[in-house]
Amino acid sequence: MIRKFAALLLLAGIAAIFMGLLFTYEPDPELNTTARYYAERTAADIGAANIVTAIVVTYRGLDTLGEVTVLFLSAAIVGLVLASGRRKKTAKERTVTPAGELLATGSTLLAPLIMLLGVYVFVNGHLTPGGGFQGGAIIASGMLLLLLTDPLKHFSHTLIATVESLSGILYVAIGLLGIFLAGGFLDNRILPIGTLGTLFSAGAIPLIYSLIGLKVGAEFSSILAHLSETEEL
Amino acid sequence: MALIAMAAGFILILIGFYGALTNRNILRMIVAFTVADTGVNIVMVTVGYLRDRTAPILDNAVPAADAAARIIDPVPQALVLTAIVIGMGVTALMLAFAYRFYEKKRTLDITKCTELKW
Amino acid sequence: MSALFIALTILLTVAMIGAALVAVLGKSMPIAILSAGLVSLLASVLFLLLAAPDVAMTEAAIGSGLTTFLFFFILGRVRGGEHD
Amino acid sequence: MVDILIYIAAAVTGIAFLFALYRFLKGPTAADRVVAFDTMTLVTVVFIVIIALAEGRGIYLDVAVIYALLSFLGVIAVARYLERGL
Repeated sequence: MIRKFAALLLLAGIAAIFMGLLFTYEPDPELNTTARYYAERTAADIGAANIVTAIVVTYRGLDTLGEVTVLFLSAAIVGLVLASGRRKKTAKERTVTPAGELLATGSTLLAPLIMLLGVYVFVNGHLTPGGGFQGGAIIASGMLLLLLTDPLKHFSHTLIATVESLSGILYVAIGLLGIFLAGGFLDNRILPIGTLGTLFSAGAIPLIYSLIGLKVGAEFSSILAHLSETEEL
Repeated sequence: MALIAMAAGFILILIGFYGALTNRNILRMIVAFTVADTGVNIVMVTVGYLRDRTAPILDNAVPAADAAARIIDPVPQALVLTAIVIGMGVTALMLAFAYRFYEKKRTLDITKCTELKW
Repeated sequence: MSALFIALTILLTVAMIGAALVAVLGKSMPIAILSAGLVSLLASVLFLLLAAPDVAMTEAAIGSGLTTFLFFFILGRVRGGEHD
Repeated sequence: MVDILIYIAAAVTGIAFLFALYRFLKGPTAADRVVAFDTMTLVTVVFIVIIALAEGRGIYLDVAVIYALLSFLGVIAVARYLERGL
């Protein structure tokens, strides 16, 4: 009881701070300086129609590299935590209810389409909403559908690790290429910018975002594969 | 509209904290944490919203010439984009630890974890 | 259209808070996980109302599918110890 | 004319959403809530299309496509859990 009371007291304090923030909040009437710079210069400098993509991939590209690294670390630690308890083969074989015919047939039909949609989303990241992170999550959702149909399915860890490290290395290599051929690390102008709104525009952004998409998809898939290989307790 | 959404975000954060503080079941704490996570993301997106403006994507509806007068602030969106992905990674990590905890203790009750008590 | 958006925001807000309360206070564990999925589902529409389609797409792809699945996976593994 | 149509569509969809929400919050069994969740995902896709129409940004429809294609995964996950297949 005292625990609940203390929690409520703490929450009352946080709620008071939030009330102060909420009632003194005044929306800006205009964009601030940074945002106006991005809004005015993106079309000419980067050539990407989606300004969020331009910020994520180019203006703040270094942050994205760090973010992908954090995601890689979390996937690796999930593998480490779950693998250190892996038993010997004496544990009894898991038995699961097999999937119904609807799910089995539907997933074989739908999983490739979902993965294709993921590829579409990250290739068109500079034109439409979406990009590497969304596309990677959609690819992992396709793997998830296969896993839902047959929870005992084994994905090849070698393939996942190869895709992941290859795309990571290529991502950094393209970033380094920017130092020599263009303005700096992860500059997208190593390829021609092209006309705004076409698929082959915005320099290296489609290439970089595709690599990010593959890397994120491989990381999520490795989390799913590690979790699916745990045993029932 | 932005104020309503911001209030919703703050209330979600409070509900999530309450759940994480009062529950003993470790899985329920993680669920409450994801609710609070969503609330934080909503508040951050709301800060970048400006009245009567539209999404920062240039097309026929928003030509590049008058973009600065028509679009909302894109920087918080880029921030939240990565925050959601990291949040999913953190949730997976917490779930892996919950699994290991159950494997060791055969319970999900966090108060049974007494190694550091003295 | 502004009145429509405000009405939609209020509707989503009420539904989100109700689902969050079920997620935190409800008795059954699967329902709590499903409610957390519902919160993130409705949050994604709210993101779209706040003119953030990129964020809405991320939340749609990650929040309702992958996270819910991870929770149910672990819950299925520890099913024996489900007494709370 | 188109505005009135959008308002009518939003009202009808909102009523459907309220019914599903009531069943989700009250629903006595887990199956009730799962079906209510599934209904709400469908209604949500309609909300997204209405927002895209009202704002006049056809680009928002991409989100609706992603949603329609992925939102059923959560329902399948809980269904497989309930039949002990996960």
